[in-house]
Amino acid sequence: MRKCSLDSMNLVFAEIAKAASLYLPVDGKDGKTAYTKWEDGLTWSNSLNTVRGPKDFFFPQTENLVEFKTSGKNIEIIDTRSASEDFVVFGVRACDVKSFDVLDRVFLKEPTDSYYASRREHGIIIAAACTKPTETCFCQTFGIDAAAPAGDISIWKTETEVFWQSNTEKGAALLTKLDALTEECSTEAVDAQKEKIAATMKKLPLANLNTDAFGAGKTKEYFDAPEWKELSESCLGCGTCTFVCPTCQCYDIKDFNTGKGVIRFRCWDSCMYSDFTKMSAGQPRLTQTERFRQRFMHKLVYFPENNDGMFSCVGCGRCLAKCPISMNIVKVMKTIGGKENA
Amino acid sequence: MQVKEYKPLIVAFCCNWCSYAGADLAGNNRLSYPADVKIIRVPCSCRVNPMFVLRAFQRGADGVILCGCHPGDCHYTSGNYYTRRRMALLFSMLDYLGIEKERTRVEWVSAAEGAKFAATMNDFAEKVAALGENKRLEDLRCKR
Amino acid sequence: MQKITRDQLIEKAASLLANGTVSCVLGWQKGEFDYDITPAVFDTEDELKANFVWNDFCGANFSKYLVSKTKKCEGKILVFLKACDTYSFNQLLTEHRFDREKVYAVGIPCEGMADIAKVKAIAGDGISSIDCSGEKMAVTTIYEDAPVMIDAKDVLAERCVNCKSKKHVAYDELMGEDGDVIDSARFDEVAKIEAMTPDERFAFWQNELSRCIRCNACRDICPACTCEKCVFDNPNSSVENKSPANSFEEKMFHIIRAFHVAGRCTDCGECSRVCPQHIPLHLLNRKFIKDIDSFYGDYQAGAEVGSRAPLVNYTTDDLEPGEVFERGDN
Amino acid sequence: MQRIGVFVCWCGSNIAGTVDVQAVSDALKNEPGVVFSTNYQYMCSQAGQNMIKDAVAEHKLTGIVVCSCSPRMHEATFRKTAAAAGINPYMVEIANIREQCSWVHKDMVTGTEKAIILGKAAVAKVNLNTPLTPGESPVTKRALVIGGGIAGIQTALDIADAGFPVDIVEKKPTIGGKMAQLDKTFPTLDCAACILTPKMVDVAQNDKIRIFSYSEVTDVKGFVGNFDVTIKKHARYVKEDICTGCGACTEKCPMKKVPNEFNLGMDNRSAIYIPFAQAVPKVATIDPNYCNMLKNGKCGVCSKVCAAGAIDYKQQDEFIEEKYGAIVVATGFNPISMDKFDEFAYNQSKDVITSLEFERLTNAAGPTAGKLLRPSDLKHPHTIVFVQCVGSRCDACAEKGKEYCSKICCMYTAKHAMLTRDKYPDTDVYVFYIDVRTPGKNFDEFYRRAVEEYGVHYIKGMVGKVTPEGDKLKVQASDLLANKQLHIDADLVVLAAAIEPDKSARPLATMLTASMDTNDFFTEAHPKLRPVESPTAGVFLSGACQGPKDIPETVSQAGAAASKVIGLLAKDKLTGNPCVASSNELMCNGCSTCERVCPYGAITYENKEFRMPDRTTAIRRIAVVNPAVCQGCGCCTVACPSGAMDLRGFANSQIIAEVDAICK
Repeated sequence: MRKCSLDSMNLVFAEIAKAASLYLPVDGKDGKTAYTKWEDGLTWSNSLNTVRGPKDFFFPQTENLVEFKTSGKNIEIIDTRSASEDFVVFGVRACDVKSFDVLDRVFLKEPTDSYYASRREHGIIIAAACTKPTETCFCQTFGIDAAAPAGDISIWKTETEVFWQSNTEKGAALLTKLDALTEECSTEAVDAQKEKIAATMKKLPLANLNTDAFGAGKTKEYFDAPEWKELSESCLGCGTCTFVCPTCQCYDIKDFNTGKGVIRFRCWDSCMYSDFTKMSAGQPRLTQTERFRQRFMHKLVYFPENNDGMFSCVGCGRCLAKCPISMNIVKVMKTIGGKENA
Repeated sequence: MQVKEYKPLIVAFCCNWCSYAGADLAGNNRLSYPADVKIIRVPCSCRVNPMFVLRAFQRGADGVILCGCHPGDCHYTSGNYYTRRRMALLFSMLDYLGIEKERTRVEWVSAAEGAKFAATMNDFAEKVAALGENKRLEDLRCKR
Repeated sequence: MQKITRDQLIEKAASLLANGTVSCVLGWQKGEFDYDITPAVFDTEDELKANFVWNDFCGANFSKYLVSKTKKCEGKILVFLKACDTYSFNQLLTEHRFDREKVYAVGIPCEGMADIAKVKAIAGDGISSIDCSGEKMAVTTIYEDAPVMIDAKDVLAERCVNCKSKKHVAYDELMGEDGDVIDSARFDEVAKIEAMTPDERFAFWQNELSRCIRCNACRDICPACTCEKCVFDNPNSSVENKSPANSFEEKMFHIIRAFHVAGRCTDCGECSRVCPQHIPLHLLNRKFIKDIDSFYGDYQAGAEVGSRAPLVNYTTDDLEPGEVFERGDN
Repeated sequence: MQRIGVFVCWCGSNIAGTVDVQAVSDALKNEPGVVFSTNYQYMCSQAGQNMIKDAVAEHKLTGIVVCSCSPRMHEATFRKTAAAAGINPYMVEIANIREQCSWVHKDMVTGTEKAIILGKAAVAKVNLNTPLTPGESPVTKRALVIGGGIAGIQTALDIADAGFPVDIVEKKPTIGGKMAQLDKTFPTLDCAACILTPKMVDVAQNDKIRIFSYSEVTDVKGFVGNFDVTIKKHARYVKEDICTGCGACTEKCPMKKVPNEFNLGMDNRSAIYIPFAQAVPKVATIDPNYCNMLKNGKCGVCSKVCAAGAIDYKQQDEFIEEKYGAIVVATGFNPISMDKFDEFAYNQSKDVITSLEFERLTNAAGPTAGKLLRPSDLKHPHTIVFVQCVGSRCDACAEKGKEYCSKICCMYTAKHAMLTRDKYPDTDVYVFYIDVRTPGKNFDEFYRRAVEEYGVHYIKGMVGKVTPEGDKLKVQASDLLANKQLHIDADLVVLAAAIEPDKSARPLATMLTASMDTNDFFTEAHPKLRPVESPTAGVFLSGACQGPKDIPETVSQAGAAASKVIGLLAKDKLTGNPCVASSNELMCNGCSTCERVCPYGAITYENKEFRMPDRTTAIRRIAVVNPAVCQGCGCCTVACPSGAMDLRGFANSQIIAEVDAICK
């Protein structure tokens, strides 16, 4: 384990940014935190997390896939993929780090999504342990330790210092580059912080939420539950939950006619939208209740069924904070899974 | 770098009854205006949806002008009165978003005002040319 | 603290259910915390007693729900309307979006709603409870032993700071006393932006709108956006898109969204409340309202049912589109 | 996918002089949908048109783009060519490369470049064109004229003369209107009755014309060619078809103290009455407000004296429903009330009268049998003051009077002044005016005669106050030219009251969805080019309901309206413009926004049952456009927030395709 002083972070950032683009949580003018490309003077936010997850770096909201150019009556197909640049995402919380496991399951499975794979290859994740989780946090429900985040490098921040530990080869290589700015140290301070965070986690209002009622094989039990109707009663059908979710991975592929050719691109889609997976025969889920059920059944039942029990929720709490009508996965788990679940 | 002479692209929506006829009259009288002005015929200026205006900018227009009958002379009695309100609000909003106000215009041109049509287009094209390329409402995907 | 209590509302709802006036109640349902409140339909007094809530976080405007709920519900629906909600209610009636006969509207007084982000800015993260029943709001967190006492005035939502009216313009029954239309300072922010240079304005909006993730929350919560099919969802409209592919798409969406509700927007402020990216969308809608007021005379959408909105009206001597720039430009 | 043929016209050297037509036809060959592209010297010539027809056959074209002169010039020509070649005429688009290209651009390169772009835009549009068929609707060959004054009478006679049946609806018991109350007419001074009453008789005797007197229109449905109108015929308690108009009942009626509206209340009539001797229909009417029999069942004299047995105290209002192809509004005018003009003491002295009352006073059939006697003491007035513009041309006092000029007052005041001086040369006649406006044939000469030959004192200035004092009326006025105050002791003061549309016009306009201006005058479809048509198709305007008018103008407008009606009724079927709006019911919100901007009342709403996504059904309100009424302006399409409303021939997608093509 290595450490550096909090004051020296600007130098550390400068060092990292020499070789790769560096993105870190920065407080904006509106007081909200967002990943921002580092430039001299930008400082690491003290807030718990960013409004949007780090998913965008690997799976951006829109991404051009291929272009078609027409000249006369000929069509030329242009591969628009370019070699990804190396980049570092700094300050990712444990929940968000876990979200990449979920995304990897989808995009790196055969057939591999080359767009995503290329970015994963070129991206380094520096994960930061949480010090002050909030009431919407429920990562522990999914077995995530907020105090011991995964990622290529894990870091812990104290009042004055930052502790570094590499977890992967990529991480080790990067940490080596920072040798001049860091020094070797014991794990004592980090251990103490881990303990303190563990105690805090127990105090969180959602500390007792568990997934016992969910997972593979529960489709029949819950699919026709009458509670779906009342839960979805006031759902607006907007895409907020989907678009702030670090694990949602659905996209739509569309063509944009530029007048000179066509750009084929993909963009995030939301299962809450009435035209989600709409085909010539129409949309398979006709009502908002069905769409709402799909979203939560997917996260809590279907995904674990196909992915060795892994849930596609990491408990980051973004949807709890952002849903316009405050309906969310926690309320669903408690209602569908029974109150004893709480 | 080679400096190419900048030619603005201007889309002019003209109502069938007055302004389109005014443009024809400008032609009859051989009153010239820049070829950068391309006219789209609509039945009435009130047929022009704000979406068409934005669409033109997206696709690369540098200026958009609407021409209709003079207020009170609308072939459909009231169409241009609605145009006037809609466009007043739209243009004000574009200005509010920091988009150059000289890029949009509404002008009333009657079928007899061929000279006014040509003069209007000359003036508008000149003003738009002075602003340069439309950057603030451009869609890079549609750039030449 | 709200002047009217949860118990009074439950009592009212229960009596209307009991005497058969209404068959269900549209109300606020309590959540996991004291601020995450969900609109819900209550069918019985027991349900109300168990889950109905009324506090400083009941901002949700129910008017839009009436469009779908009145089509489904057999009998009348009881809806509680804050003064600002009544304007949306009327606007929807003007547009024939629901059957007035199927609604029993109870106007309730509102002392302004709190913005949880402002509460958190003062009390910090890890809120375990919020008690709004006292003079001051008591916010307890997992990090502090003693609750943080907050003056409700300090955490009022933006739309409530600039509350335009405490007067209920529609109801079957009014609980408490009615207020007045307020001469608010709601256009001050718009005027500030207008006073900027075009470059500053462009930079301001570019920065704000670039955060848009096109989740459609602003549109889907908007009580004026009740189209059966939104142009932005309609592949045949030529403007359909699911994502803000670039800065043009961002602007296009927000200009058209605001334009489509111009003259119909009651300035309820729900769009800004729900934006996950904190884009001040109300400043676009208010620009239209401010312009309409100054170009065509004061007009408040929803103030009366059946009024002719400014964009479906005209006078022969309206100002010319070119003249709108003459104001304020020096 | 369309199969489009492009035809580039040289127009001799008109186009080919500044546009490389070969380059244009070559460039357009590769546009999507284009299967054939050529150019020719004169596309509009017979040879050019044949070329198009041949190409359609050879290349199985489904769409045509002609790059030529303005569509205003030859769109119709090429549409006919297309139709002759077996293609729907609305599959033709014109790229205007002459008026809007070759004639305004001097340089071959720019001209050609622009012509290609305009051609591309036309191709892009045709790709989205759909065949359109104009809707047809039958025409009910009967006209309705609302109002039986000189305007309505003349319109009805002219229409009937062309062989079409006409119904006149008049709310009074007789037709004739205001003109029947006039004494003489300017500038010829022939007697109004002598020229009007023969026309009234013509109406009565014309077997094509039906008169619904004492009736009103209560409901109008339908549209041009197909109006369904409900007429309410008020009970007059006299069987119209039996009454001979002998007048015995009016003589014997014991209730004789009813103010006579025909003489503006200056004398009385009986409760059962015939408004005037030449009334048409000449039948009696019982005034239910005064008839003792109807009020308390005690009398019945008229019934006893009626030899024909026409009296029917039990008569009820009758509702008649009739179909019409065209409706003419001829609701006329009234002088405004003088109640707000206290300064002229109208309500204080009987000797302050309006000009219309003056007409009755000088009329041989009037209350004084034509002798000019003042109402208060029936003495001959020696000093008469005429005040013009009472309530006309007011701007400061908008809530009191009217902003417009009532147009007829200058002339009738000159007439009154002249006639007075002619008959009673011992009378001093003063006329106070703001301006004297006499633009009409022989009008100014007439006015000058009044001044020069008859010695009428015309004084530029307004009367400030009229004060009754003893048997005199003290008139305070200013003489603006002499710049002094005048005090005149008058015996009679005559006010030229402004005229306003009849009060029945506003509710009628609502029924007809015809538009009105702020003064409640009907608005014409175009102030210059369609002055006798309302913007609502099939509704026409005649007389003073459209604006103040004198008799010659009214008669000529009445004839004009009739000719428009005849033109309409002469058609067996109406062929609509197929480029009309239509609403996609699946997307329509039923919000009424489109209806509010439609100038023609072409949009109505209906409740329709829909299958909802969740497989339930729900009733939704949706807009329906009547293609026979819609004129295709497209205003509704922009007002519609959901885009449910679109315009055929100028669809959103088509215009956007043009924009895209131009900008690419």
